Amino acid sequence: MLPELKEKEARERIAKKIAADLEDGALVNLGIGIPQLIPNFMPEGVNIYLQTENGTIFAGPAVDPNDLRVIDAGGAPISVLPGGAFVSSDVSFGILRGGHIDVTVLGALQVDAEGCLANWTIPNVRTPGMGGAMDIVAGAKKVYIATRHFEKNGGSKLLEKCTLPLTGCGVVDVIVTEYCLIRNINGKMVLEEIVDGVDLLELQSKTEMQMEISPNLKIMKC
Amino acid sequence: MLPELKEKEARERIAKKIAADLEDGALVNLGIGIPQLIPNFMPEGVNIYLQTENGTIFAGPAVDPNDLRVIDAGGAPISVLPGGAFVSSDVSFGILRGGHIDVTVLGALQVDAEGCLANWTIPNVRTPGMGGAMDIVAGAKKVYIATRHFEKNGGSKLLEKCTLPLTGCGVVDVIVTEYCLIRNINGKMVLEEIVDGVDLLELQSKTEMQMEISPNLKIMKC
Amino acid sequence: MTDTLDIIQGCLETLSIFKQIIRSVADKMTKPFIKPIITPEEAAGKVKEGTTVMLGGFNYGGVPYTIIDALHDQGTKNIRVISVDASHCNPKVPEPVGVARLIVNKQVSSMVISHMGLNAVAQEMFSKGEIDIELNPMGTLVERIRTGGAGLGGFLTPTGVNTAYEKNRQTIEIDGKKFILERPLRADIAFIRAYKADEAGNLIYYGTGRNFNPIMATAADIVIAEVDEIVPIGEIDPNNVVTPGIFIDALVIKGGNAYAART
Amino acid sequence: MTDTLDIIQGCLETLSIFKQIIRSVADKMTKPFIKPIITPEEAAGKVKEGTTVMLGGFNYGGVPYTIIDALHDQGTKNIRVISVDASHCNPKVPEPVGVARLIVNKQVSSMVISHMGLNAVAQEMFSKGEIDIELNPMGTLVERIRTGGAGLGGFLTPTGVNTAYEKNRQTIEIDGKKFILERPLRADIAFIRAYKADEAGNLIYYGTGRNFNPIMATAADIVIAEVDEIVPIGEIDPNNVVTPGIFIDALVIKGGNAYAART
Repeated sequence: MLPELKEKEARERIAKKIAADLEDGALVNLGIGIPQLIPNFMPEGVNIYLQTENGTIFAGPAVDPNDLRVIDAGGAPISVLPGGAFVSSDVSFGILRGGHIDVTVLGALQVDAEGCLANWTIPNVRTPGMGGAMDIVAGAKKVYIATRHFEKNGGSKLLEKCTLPLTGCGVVDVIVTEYCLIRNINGKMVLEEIVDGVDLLELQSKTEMQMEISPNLKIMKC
Repeated sequence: MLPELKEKEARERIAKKIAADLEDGALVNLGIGIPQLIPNFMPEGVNIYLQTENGTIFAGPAVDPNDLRVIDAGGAPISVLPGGAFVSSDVSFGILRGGHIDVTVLGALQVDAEGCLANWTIPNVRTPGMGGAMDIVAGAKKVYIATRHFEKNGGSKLLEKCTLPLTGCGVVDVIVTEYCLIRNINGKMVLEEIVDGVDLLELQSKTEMQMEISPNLKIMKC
Repeated sequence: MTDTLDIIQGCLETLSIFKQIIRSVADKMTKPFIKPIITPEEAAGKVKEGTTVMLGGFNYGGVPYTIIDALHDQGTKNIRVISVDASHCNPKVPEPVGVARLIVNKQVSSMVISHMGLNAVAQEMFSKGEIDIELNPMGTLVERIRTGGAGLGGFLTPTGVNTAYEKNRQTIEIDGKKFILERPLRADIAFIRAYKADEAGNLIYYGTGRNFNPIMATAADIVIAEVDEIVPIGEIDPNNVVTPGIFIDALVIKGGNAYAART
Repeated sequence: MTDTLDIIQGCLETLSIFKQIIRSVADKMTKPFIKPIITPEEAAGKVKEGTTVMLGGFNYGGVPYTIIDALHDQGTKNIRVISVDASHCNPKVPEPVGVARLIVNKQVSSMVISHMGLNAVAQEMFSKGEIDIELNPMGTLVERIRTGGAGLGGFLTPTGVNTAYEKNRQTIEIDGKKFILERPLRADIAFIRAYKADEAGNLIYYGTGRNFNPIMATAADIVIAEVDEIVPIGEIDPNNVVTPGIFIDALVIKGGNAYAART
């Protein structure tokens, strides 16, 4: 049996792993949910710079929780760090779509073997809308997916082919779940790291997405 | 014989006539040459506001002739008037092409009966380039042409059909020369005003462009 | 003699009508230099059934709350809205916020938006077919509005290619790369929100309240800005102006709405 | 034993190369937070034969004169230039100005520009076929550059429709209206000019020196800004920033060129 984790533990592990994988100095856009935990787990000496799609360049922690004049895309108060700036949405999406962002980290409903992502609607159930995600995956230099490995009902969120309407296709570079790290290498999904104590064969059998196993498969530190 | 005018006299007459024709409060873009004389001839109590395609909104006279930090499109020092602003070229041309300018006044090499204008190249002779003129005629709500009636060699600049490469087609609303004012009314060029002492038949015969004569043909005050 | 007088009379009447036409065109052409300061009710009063209205804002920020409140109280139905999102109306924020007030009040017949994840009522009305909602990727939405304001005919974007969003949209392949052809968006009226205006309508914004506001200011026949404060001409440096006053028809001072106060 | 050592040695070398590749990609990805201040010669040194260079400016205003002077002195040939105009070189201003220095010095093999009415030499070289010049309407040119920087595939414009400019360009008719389909423009390097920078590369502009500069800053792999002054972080209000520092690779302080001094 795969080791079971509490929701909080699983989410923090994913965030921590991605934090450890990011380049120092990267300009990063974070989606709602697990990605928002990443700043808490940045390793000592590694700095990332946050852009918010609603127009903050170099977002930082809130100063006054009542002040909504500077917020993130989710509506939470934030601040702009020294050296930052505010831009209008046309410029913000020029930045996102134009390849000026190094990394984006997004959540997923489904992600598949072709690097396609679905995260904006479950038809007839819930349609939050795509917001900025479609533009972001079309333009960011590197797209990380931060997601639980399985649905609540046990089904795999890592599929051979997404069944939900897509956000983008061929766009995913790295997938991090509570069990493993998968990298898109020349269009192939390669399992590069696995958590200590997770049985490789069991994980493979329960993951619908066909993964290649890296010849240098490593233990995922977390 | 049509009364002959000195260059300066002709140019000032054209500028003065257009100045008298402009609506109070209009936002105006002026081309190089005769159009630049217009601000000197605005009637008492009628204000126009000038936009320059290189990014000034509400341009005014220069303060320091040595200061090139605020210039017009021709490179001459100007100032920004109180209530004005500076914009980048993408915004400036959004303003021009997007119909946010009330009036533009441009010079012409040729203008024709279909409201087409040629003013950016004489192939193999001189090719200054179109600059902003093609965008401006595509977008301004009203296009005035300020031009001498004839070439130096006596040929008509008002043609049945332009022979030079066009700047835009079907875009000209009003033509003012030193002899007359012609208005584009539903696609027909109508002679509305003629200078006192100019023989109508002679002007018609020397003007290649076929003009309708307004039933209310008036004397052009100048 | 009577005939002649009649003809002259007729001429004068025609002339008068003609002058009125010229005048009304001219009124539409030139925006006033000094912007009238109007009440939120006067602003809302320009919206009739069937009017297309752009509303600035992104989540809580940069929303013309005071004008939206007046539009809510006015009760006009069948409004067509263009905005980034459907604002808040959900278990965590049960009292509808901003445009959500109009949606919950059933004043909105159609919307072009990008996100409604925080508005449970909008999602339910959408799934029941009670409201016509066109979802656009956010970058596509802002670019469509910019295109509408800048006199362009459309643009090509990689956003949404090879997804369900691509269906029913024209695609163009150039040099082996596929793009979606997107069309411009304009509105009859834009209600935007800014921080400060000068008397000539030049606007500056604060923080993330900028968002769609400067772009919407370019793409509607009538543009009204709700602002915190109106300062004398000269107080805003012409180099710092974000929205030039030439785009603005009138100004409204923000009122006491709790969200207006916090933004 | 020797074999094993060889294999390990080989592995280490491979690893080292691999690390260099990763590093060079990373260098390209992330721009430094604090921008290096380099000399005009170092900036010009990035231009090789065949490099495509965007040069900011419109007539006299907003031109990176100091970097252009260094590029002139460096003498690199076969430069491909994208700029608004060909600057001045005419009977009234016989000494070439700005980019005209490079043109007259025969360093420029091709240009995409909008206007060369004030450069008699460029016009003559053009008519003799000595230089490859593509003329674009100015609004089209700036929009092509913006499109290149914003990750779009093109745009539709009414500008130039039914003129000779339309020839050899794709047109698209939508709802009975014809548009020209224009494609994005990008460059290897953009040399722009701004008024002040802070140490993080945030830029503000002065007067009509803004023009194409903020747009070119988005559309080149390397962007270097010539500025009057570099101020500490915090001195430029984040609400007033026109070009965010994330677009900028390095800064150059303007030198003593007579036009640099007047702009």
